[in-house]
Amino acid sequence: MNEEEIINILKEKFGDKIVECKIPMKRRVFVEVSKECYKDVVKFLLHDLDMKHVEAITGVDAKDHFEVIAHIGYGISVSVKVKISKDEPVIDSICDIARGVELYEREAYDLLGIVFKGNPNLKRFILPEDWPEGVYPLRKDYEAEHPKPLR
Amino acid sequence: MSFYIPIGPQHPVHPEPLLMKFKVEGEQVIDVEINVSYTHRGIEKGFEYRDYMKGIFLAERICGICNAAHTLCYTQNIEQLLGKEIPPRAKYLRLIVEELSRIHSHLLWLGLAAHQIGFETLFMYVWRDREKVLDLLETITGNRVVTAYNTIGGVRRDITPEIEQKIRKSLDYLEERTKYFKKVVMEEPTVLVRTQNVGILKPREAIELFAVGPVLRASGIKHDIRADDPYIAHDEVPFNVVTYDTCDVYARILVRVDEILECINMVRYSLDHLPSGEYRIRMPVIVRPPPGESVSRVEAPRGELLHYVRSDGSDKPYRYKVRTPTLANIPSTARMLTSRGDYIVYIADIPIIFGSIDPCLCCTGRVMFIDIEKSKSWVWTYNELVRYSLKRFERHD
Amino acid sequence: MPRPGYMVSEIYKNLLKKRATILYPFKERELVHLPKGFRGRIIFNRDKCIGCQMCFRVCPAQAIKIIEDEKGKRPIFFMYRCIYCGSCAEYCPVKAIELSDIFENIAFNKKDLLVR
Amino acid sequence: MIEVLYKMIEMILFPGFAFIGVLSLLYEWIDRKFYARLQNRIGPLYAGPHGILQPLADFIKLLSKEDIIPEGADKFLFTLTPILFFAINLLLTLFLPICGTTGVISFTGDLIFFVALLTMISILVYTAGMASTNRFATIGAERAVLQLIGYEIPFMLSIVSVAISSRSLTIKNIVESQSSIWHILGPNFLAFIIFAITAQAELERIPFDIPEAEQEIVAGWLVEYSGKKLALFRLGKDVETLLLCGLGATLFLGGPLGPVVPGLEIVFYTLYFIVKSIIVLLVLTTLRALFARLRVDQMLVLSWKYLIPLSLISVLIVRVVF
Repeated sequence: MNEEEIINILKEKFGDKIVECKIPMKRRVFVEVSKECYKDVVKFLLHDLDMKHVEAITGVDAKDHFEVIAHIGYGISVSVKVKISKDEPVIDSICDIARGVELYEREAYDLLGIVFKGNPNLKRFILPEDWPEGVYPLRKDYEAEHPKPLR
Repeated sequence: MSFYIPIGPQHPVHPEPLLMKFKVEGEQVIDVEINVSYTHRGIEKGFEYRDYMKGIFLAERICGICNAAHTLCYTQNIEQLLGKEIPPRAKYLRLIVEELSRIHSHLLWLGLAAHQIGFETLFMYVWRDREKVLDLLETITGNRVVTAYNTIGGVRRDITPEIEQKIRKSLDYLEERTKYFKKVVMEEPTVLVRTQNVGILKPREAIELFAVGPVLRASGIKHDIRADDPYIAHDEVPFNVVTYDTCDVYARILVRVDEILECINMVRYSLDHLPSGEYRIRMPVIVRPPPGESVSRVEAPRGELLHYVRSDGSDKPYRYKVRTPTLANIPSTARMLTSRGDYIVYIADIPIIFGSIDPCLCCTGRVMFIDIEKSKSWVWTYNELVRYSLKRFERHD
Repeated sequence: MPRPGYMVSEIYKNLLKKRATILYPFKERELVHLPKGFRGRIIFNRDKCIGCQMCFRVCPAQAIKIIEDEKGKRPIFFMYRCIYCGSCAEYCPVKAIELSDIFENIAFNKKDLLVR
Repeated sequence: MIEVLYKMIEMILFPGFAFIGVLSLLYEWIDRKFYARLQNRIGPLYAGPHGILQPLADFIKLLSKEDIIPEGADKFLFTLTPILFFAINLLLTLFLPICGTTGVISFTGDLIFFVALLTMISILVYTAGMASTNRFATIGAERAVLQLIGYEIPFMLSIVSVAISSRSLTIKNIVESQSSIWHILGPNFLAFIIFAITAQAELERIPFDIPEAEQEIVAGWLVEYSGKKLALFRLGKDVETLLLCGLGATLFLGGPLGPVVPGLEIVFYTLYFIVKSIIVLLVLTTLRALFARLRVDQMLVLSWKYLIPLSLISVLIVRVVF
């Protein structure tokens, strides 16, 4: 089951919903998917292609939109990327098909403010309790004071 | 009647900053709630302020014990972005330091596990013999734990023949001692009775909750990044993936002890087949990789470590994500700590079960530069913290 | 077959062995393991330095400050901020910086931790 | 009148409280030093020559520390328990024959009184835990009682088998009956092993320090005590160690008996007593260095499935032989 086969199977299963996919190096596949079929692609990869393991969920604040990347797979790592608009950052969570992912989604929610619809307890996970609401440190507009050296 | 016990941030055996609230009925643990938000250092935001070369030293300080794995993952990530290939000798040198720091991390954990079940003598012996590995790391890289050995484009120092002799001598001593510790763990009844069928994690649960590393391999699943997705020189250096299938703390101890023996053989093999040639390729001080993204994975002592970087062509990474193995093991810890049906968890088992995933909480937390004064519950910014420390320091001298 | 008290022979053998702890701060200072390439306190050689500020640019912890003195620009090192990574020694083109094996960098006064 | 005065001096000074106090601190030092040497470390070193004053230093440090009573605690019981704990231990040491075949107090059947008070000490541990209304303390107290059920019966049976083999329940006769051969060499060797294991449980040391398991429940029933109360508890535990080592020496190794220069009986008897109880102490320290801590339920299984049958067998053997 090498990289090209995965891409071919995905292409013919989901057709035009696969926006773009490339193989940067051995055993790495980057797939960009539209927002609707994000959950089906992950479900397809996890169960039908028997990849069984979601390693991490990364949230990225790319200036005009957010991106959610799910890294899946034991040997070959497939990264499924989805673009979400900035003013309405909601995406349906994959907690019901992959139970261990709850903490990764809570972390993305906590630091970037991406709401995962369907996550059982989407509340504060990493930031301290008395951290002000609505302030998301990993967003590009959040300017942290750069540490000035002690003199 | 049931009440709550806090195994809190300050606890004699877990110097880890996390709070575990246990709902307890008599001696049995009913439910657990894990709260990890105590030392969040804002490392991911920190990466965005540092250029690539300085990022190595931040990546190294993510975790105090397994920092060789973090620097390896970081430098490998940037090299994938740049598309550069490091010389074969550098690959082997990186592998040697990575495996030595794995031995050091597993021995540290073995001593700690003995301490958690109250076996002080084994704790003292294991930590005395661990000094040999630390002295080795100090001879090769210049510092006992914070090795700072990998850099973008190779490694910073070479192994001279007399260092090689020292390595071989210490490895023989370590092998003999590790074999003895393994016999102690398998023969001593008090250790057996405290670790067998304690903290059960079935294979199906381990896969479903995405456990990683020795926890996964102790439940009988044969998955190791060094074998499935070989990086640096792991495809040339032969080793076998250690798995046990009794799915409990005893299996985790044996997996880690066998892995130490595997590491010793790997270091010996790579010392014999060390290719000649230079150990580093010339890199500019300010590295500007082309825009793009890359994922690099390394088998850290605690499990599978994933770094994701996205660069936008400037000298600072646009986004840098670190997913540490302990974060992946927390859901399975919660599952192991709650008693269901005939599988009962006692209060006495909490330290050893939680300890069996080899938690390294300093990897898991990452917060802004803001010091929260808990008692007065007002927020200081970094500058106020600096001014406060300056004031106090002036008064001192 | 598990044998209770498996470690009896080991602990009594240890009774006769030399103790593992070193009485570090007061008596046995020479037993501390300090290899050749140890990264400790910085030693700066003023006349070799050409004032290229490469160390200032490379230091990850910003522990180096460039000041003017009669011969030109030169760095001063704040040992209480330094993380002993050795980048400055590595990237210095004229090898004017070198890390010694002094690791006791504690002082009551910040001034003593300033390497001129 | 002189008789009473002489008894007072005996009780206060020589084989009594002052001597016992110093000796128990010395025993704690020997225990910690030997335990450290077994683990290839040094142990206490800086307080006095080779750290011999370290236990005394700890005691004085605790005396100077602040003494907090938690506000939810039952004040009367909270302050009474340490005093009772220390007093009973000291009282029991008067029974040990140190400078002669009889202790300061001795009457026929004093072994039963001795053992009854020993159980009293374990009850005090429970009240100490319950008096301080801390969660960890309550768990520690529960564990103390569970452990008490576990080791009490084999402890009694091992003492009974010694009493049977010397056909009397007074310590004086037991010591005299051992003038020919020590009990440990005879059929009572099995009883000595059980005595050592259960003494380890009574003193709450490593394989059985479940009530104050530092890793699990911080300090168990001792968690709320500080300052003078904790100092009393610590010293009480040291005296209890001396007590059980002395008891072991008296019952199994023939107490103070041994070849004696006619003039200086007292000095030789005391020396023999000290040497023999230190031997028992070293056995207990080796036990402490050998094992990992058991869980409470495992400890009960160990005692009900193995120790009690063994002690019954030992009583049977002794009954058949004598």
